[in-house]
Amino acid sequence: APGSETGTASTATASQAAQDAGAQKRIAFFGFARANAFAVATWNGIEEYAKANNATAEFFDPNFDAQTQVQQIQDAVTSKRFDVFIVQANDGASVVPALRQAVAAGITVVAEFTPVGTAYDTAESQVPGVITLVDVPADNGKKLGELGVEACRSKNLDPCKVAYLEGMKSLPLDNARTEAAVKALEAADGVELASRVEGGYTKEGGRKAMQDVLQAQPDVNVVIGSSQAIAGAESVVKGKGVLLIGNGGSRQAVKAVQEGRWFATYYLPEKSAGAKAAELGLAKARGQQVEESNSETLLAPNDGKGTKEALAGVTGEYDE
Amino acid sequence: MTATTADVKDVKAAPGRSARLRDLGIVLGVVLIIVVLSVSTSTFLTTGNLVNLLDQAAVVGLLATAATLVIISGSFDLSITAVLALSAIVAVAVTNVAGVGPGMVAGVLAGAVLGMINGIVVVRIKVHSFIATLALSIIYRGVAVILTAGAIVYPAEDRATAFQALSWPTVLGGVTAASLLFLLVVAVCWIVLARTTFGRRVYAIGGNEEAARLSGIRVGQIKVAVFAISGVCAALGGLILAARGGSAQASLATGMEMTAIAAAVVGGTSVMGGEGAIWRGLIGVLLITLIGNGFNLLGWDTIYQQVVQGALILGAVSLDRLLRGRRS
Amino acid sequence: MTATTADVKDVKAAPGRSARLRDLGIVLGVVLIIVVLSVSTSTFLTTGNLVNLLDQAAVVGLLATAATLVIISGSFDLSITAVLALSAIVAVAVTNVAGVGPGMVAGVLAGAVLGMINGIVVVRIKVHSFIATLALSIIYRGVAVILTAGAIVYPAEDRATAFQALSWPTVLGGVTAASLLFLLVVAVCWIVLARTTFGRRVYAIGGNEEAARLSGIRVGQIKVAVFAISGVCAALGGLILAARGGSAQASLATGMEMTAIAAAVVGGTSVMGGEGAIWRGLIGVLLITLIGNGFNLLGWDTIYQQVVQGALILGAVSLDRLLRGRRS
Amino acid sequence: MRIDLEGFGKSYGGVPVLRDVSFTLHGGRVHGLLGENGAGKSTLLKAVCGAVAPDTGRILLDGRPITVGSPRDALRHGFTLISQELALVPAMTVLDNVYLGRWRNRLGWRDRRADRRRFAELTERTGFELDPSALVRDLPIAAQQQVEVLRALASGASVIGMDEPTALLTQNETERLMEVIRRLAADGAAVVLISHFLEEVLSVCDDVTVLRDGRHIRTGPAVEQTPQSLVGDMVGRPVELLYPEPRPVREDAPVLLSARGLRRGTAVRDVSLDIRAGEIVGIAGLVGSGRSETLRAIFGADAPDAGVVEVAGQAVPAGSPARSMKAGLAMVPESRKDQGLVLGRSVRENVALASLGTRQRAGFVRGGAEREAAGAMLTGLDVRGSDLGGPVWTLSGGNQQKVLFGKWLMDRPKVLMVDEPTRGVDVGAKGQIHQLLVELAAEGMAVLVVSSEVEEVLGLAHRVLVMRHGRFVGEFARGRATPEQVVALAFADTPDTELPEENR
Ligand SMILES: Nc1ncnc2c1ncn2[C@@H]1O[C@H](COP(=O)(O)OP(=O)(O)OP(=O)(O)O)[C@@H](O)[C@H]1O
Ligand SMILES: Nc1ncnc2c1ncn2[C@@H]1O[C@H](COP(=O)(O)OP(=O)(O)OP(=O)(O)O)[C@@H](O)[C@H]1O
Ligand SMILES: O[C@@H]1[C@H](O)[C@H](O)CO[C@H]1O
Ligand SMILES: [Mg+2]
Ligand SMILES: [Mg+2]
Repeated sequence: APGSETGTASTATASQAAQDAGAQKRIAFFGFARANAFAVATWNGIEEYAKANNATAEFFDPNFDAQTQVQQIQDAVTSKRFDVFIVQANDGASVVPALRQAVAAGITVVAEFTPVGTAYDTAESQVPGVITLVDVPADNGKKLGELGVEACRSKNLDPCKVAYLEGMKSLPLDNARTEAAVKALEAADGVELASRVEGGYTKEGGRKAMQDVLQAQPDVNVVIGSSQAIAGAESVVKGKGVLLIGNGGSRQAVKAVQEGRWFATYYLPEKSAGAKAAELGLAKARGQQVEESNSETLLAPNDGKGTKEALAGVTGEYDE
Repeated sequence: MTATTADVKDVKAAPGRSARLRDLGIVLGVVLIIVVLSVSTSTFLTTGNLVNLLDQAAVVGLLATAATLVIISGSFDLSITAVLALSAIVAVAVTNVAGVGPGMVAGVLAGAVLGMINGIVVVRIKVHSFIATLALSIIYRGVAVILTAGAIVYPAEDRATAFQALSWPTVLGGVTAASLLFLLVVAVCWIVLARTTFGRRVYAIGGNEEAARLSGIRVGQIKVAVFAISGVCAALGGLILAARGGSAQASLATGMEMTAIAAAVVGGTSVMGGEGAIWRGLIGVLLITLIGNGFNLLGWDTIYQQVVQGALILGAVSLDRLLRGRRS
Repeated sequence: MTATTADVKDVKAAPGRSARLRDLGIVLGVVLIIVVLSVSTSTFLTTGNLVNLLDQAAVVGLLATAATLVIISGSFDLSITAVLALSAIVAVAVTNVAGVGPGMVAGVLAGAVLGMINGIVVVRIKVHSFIATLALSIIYRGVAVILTAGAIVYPAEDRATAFQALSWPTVLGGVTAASLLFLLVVAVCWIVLARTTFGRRVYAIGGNEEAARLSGIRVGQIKVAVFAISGVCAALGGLILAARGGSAQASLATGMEMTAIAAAVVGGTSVMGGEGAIWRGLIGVLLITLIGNGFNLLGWDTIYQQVVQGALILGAVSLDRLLRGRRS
Repeated sequence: MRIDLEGFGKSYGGVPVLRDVSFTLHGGRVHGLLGENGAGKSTLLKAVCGAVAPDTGRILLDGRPITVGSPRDALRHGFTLISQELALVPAMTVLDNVYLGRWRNRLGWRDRRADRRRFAELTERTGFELDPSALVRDLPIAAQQQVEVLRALASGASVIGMDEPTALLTQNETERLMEVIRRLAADGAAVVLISHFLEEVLSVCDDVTVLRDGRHIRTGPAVEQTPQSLVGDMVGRPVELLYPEPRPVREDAPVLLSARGLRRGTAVRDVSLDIRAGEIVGIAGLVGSGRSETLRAIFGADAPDAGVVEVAGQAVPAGSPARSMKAGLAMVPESRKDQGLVLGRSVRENVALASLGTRQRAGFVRGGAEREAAGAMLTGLDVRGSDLGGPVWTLSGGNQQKVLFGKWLMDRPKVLMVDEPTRGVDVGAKGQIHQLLVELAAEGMAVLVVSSEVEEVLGLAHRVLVMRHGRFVGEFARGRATPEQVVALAFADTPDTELPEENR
């Protein structure tokens, strides 16, 4: 069966890697899209780290398309031009076979941000040989839920009405996150999940969703959603005393928390994460031992729960 | 000679009125949904919600207007959202150099120019508009990525507030400036299409391009003009989105062109060209916006949203079809 | 003035042959790209890469085959990727209950049934296929979300390996089973369209539905059959994707329908219906896959990728257009 | 005004269809342009009016060369064309079509009222009665033809090309058009008239030009010509111009087609008829009298509201052309472009389309058999022009008509209904089609002919039914009626007391 040859291939690579440790390495970065500030932040981290560490890097742009990304990974294996792959998967399940090919070809693979495979509740590597540096969606959701509860408590609201703006209903990753968030919210006493609507990943989507939520639930207390959606929602709830919680660590989100406009945001230093992924990949490619499974929250203050205190002195690492 | 006349007369017994009424099948569908929502929620028929609805409809509405116009002329414009994104980026860039006013003008001009490029490629190279505008939209998005290096671009701090003027509520009951702009553009396009000879030419070209050409209509020029108008509508949509977000980026409004085209067609504009109306595109937008709005207000489990959404669209279109009756 | 005119004509080549050759403009474009890639990279013309190319083309290729068939019949099918996703989910579900074999069969049947539903709605309610299949695709995706509760579904542990059989390389030089399936389906559709009475009827309906009907062709039945075949092609694409990923989900292949339709049209199949060929769809897929592949192999700065991609598509289609000449 | 056409040449795919054609038109005169199907008449007229680009050729207007690169250019010089294949916008009204692209406007605003006024004057002048607000696609094809004529007149052009404008008109409309043409010429215009009705040409034209195989054969005054001499020039040999005599129907011939109480809307009000094996029945009537609708209802192209159809004693299920065909019915529809041909497909595919089932093995088309059968049919009908593999739209109008006709003879039906079977077909080929219809009847087929050419109906049929307001109002046995009598009956303006109220 495919994948069984992985073991031999990676030992062969290890010895070869040991040989040319210190030689220049080439990194391929498979990001969400070139037109995505988040992915560009990851890219900037990777590129900077590579420059400083005798390596080159290239950005493959699938423009958000999962299948295109698979092809790019396959073709990059074929082209034999790379030693390290950093994969920010548009769809964690689709890229698995291509990553198996890459591992088999002796390429060091780092899964960045999106878990690669079909389990969204673990940072464990789901593809043998792939190093992870991921944001575990279930943990992410749980922390969003916990932040929601904290928000309620901060104002002693009881009952406390929370609206959750989901990402996209058709994406399993989003659903795993939503499920965990909802669980955390419902577990808390006095917290009521008053509304669940699709908010998506654009200001436009968030704005629209917020307008409708307010019509149905004029007395909503807390709103949670992607940082983009929350930015869109903000203009709608201005002056209504609603507590906002974003999911994402953009400069704008961090600043909003610091200025007290938002209650909190789930913060990950994405540029640093890019650099860390490059570090992990290059180290392994140069024959060093590295930790196989890593959660991105390790890089963040307060495990990613970006409240005002936790984010003191932090600036976000990308714009949105 | 009278016999022929009689034939004509007795056969054509007053079809006008009933045909008009039957044309309104889709309107009936929308009215039905409005009634249901008004009865089943206390929130639907509030000024606040109606103002929201209009605001939500503004950008898709502009794009649907563009789509309707182009489809009536017998073409497709799949590049509208790429034009939207690129124009918004141009507007931000020029705002930073020369101020908000010039920035807005530059955005609109960019839309017009990109639209004209679409038109010229379709007319000159005679590539079918479907594929030409698809390829061009890839190019436009690519240019947008190059211009912004994939990042989000913002107007300078001191111009940010003025740049967002389109997103402000106005004295007219809190209706946003964006909504007013949208209504204005729709009114202009509607009148142009329904009342001017330019509008007639557009219908003629969409209905039978060869007949139009043989009658001395400058088919090429009209088509380029139609694509240019489409580009301007898209650019205005881009200005609104950029004003709302206070920024622009290459991926702005990705995929929204299909919603816009769907709205145009749902409203009853024929994909074959030569038939349809701006108000039909509006009805389509209203229908789609209403369904989303209603779902959110009703608080139904969102897991059923898509199924219900699809079914309502299909239902409304079928109703329209049944009332209008078939033609051989 | 007498002699000169006559001479001009006699010089021209025989019509039949040159017309055929002119039809191959798009092929020329593809061949050009292949030559450039072979010369400028050492990796393009390797077995490994060609095997990959074929594998990459398999799913879009199946969808483009479906799109070509439906477009030739004068309709559009925007639901192919929704059908793909839903069929894949059905395949996984049935695999878990009854085994891999029944699962695969169920997936294909699901595709056929969904396709027939498309066809029946188009034929019976007479809603234009563009909007009917768009609405139905929203419904299908919605059903997929409901069936999976929005999560990823997998075949049970002990059936997982067998379920992935389609993604395995075969003895034929490592070409994957998926690639072979794709080639087989294409061959069958090609022959059916080009050689059977069914194919003839499909062309006739796409070219002039009324004339076809008056010639005794059962237009409704043929249309339903065409949509059913489209559904089967989509389902097979779904089985391949599910096999590769070892799982299925509601968002599978989102947006790929536009790539497939673009491929069909880029290849030279007329969106107006009644003209085109399966091989044209293939050429379109090849062109689009090649451009991506070439870019990935050459290692150009990907920031220019979209611009170049769009330009190459436009270029190839223009070449085709220029060589084929226009038709009044 | 004098228009010299010099050295017009055009070829398609290397095959010349016009070879160095030169002659002169004069203002104030009507110029007939004659030739067999495919001779190049339409191509020449289109080239002159900017609709196609000729390979060679130039136009001198009063001695000065003018450039005509597009229809728009042509219009600017006062040239306009009524094209053979109607070029109208189906989804627009009659008014919009008549003034297509030349609508009255004030600063760009459409002035519909002014156009309506102009339209009223125009119909006054021509006597064509058309509802200006009717959609063109709802009109029968003859009325559409009138719209084309009105459009040409509305352009105010001084050089008007008319490509078979009367092919679809009934006798009295044709006469009206001839008056209009004479008046145009009297007002100084140069009119070019293409027609296959030689009498008509001789009656209205001052000069005639004959083309053969794309070559100019002769130009001269019409008075020096007779139908026989013209045909000789066109075909290159003398041709018989008489209708063939149908063989008498046998006493014991069974009824093959029987319709009882057919009704459909207001177009077909109560139609019953019987046709026996070997019998040719003709239907005459005015435009819109319901002849085509009757045929369509019998064939199942439209589902009738009431009534039954039987073929050879077997009831035919209503509303399905496929089932009607199975029962042995065939119908050649009146509009080859909309209802008849798949223009983008090859000649062979089109001829084979209605009989695919008879040349297949396990669903596969038997290519050899098809090529042979199609080839034989097309040779028999004398279809000329392009190879069988070329798209049918590249054929000349008359040759397209023959393809359409051939399609329905590939499977011998029991009952053949033909709607305007010789529309646009040249004299020679028309004779062949007439001969064919008579032979088919002699072999036992039942034939129903609808034609706007009263002579054709009278010349072919054993029995002629006259239709008015969706009903048969009279019947003439062969040889018992003159064209004038038929037309009088079709016209008779008796108050129709049975008309239901709502249709008044
Ligand atoms: N676009 C085209 N492509 C190829 N061949 C063409 C094209 N247009 C016309 N032809 C050919 O040119 C020849 C002349 O056609 P044309 O239409 O001028 O004939 P015509 O004299 O008007 O005949 P008819 O009396 O049947 O109308 C025909 O053989 C026809 O097949
Ligand atoms: N001048 C006209 N304007 C509008 N509608 C007309 C006119 N004449 C006829 N009709 C329509 O035509 C239908 C009957 O026409 P049909 O085609 O059966 O007539 P026909 O006798 O075959 O005439 P034609 O010679 O035009 O084919 C009627 O239903 C009516 O709608
Ligand atoms: O909010 C984040 C990002 O901003 C990114 O665009 C994708 O994943 C989301 O969770
Ligand atoms: Mg002709
Ligand atoms: Mg008729």
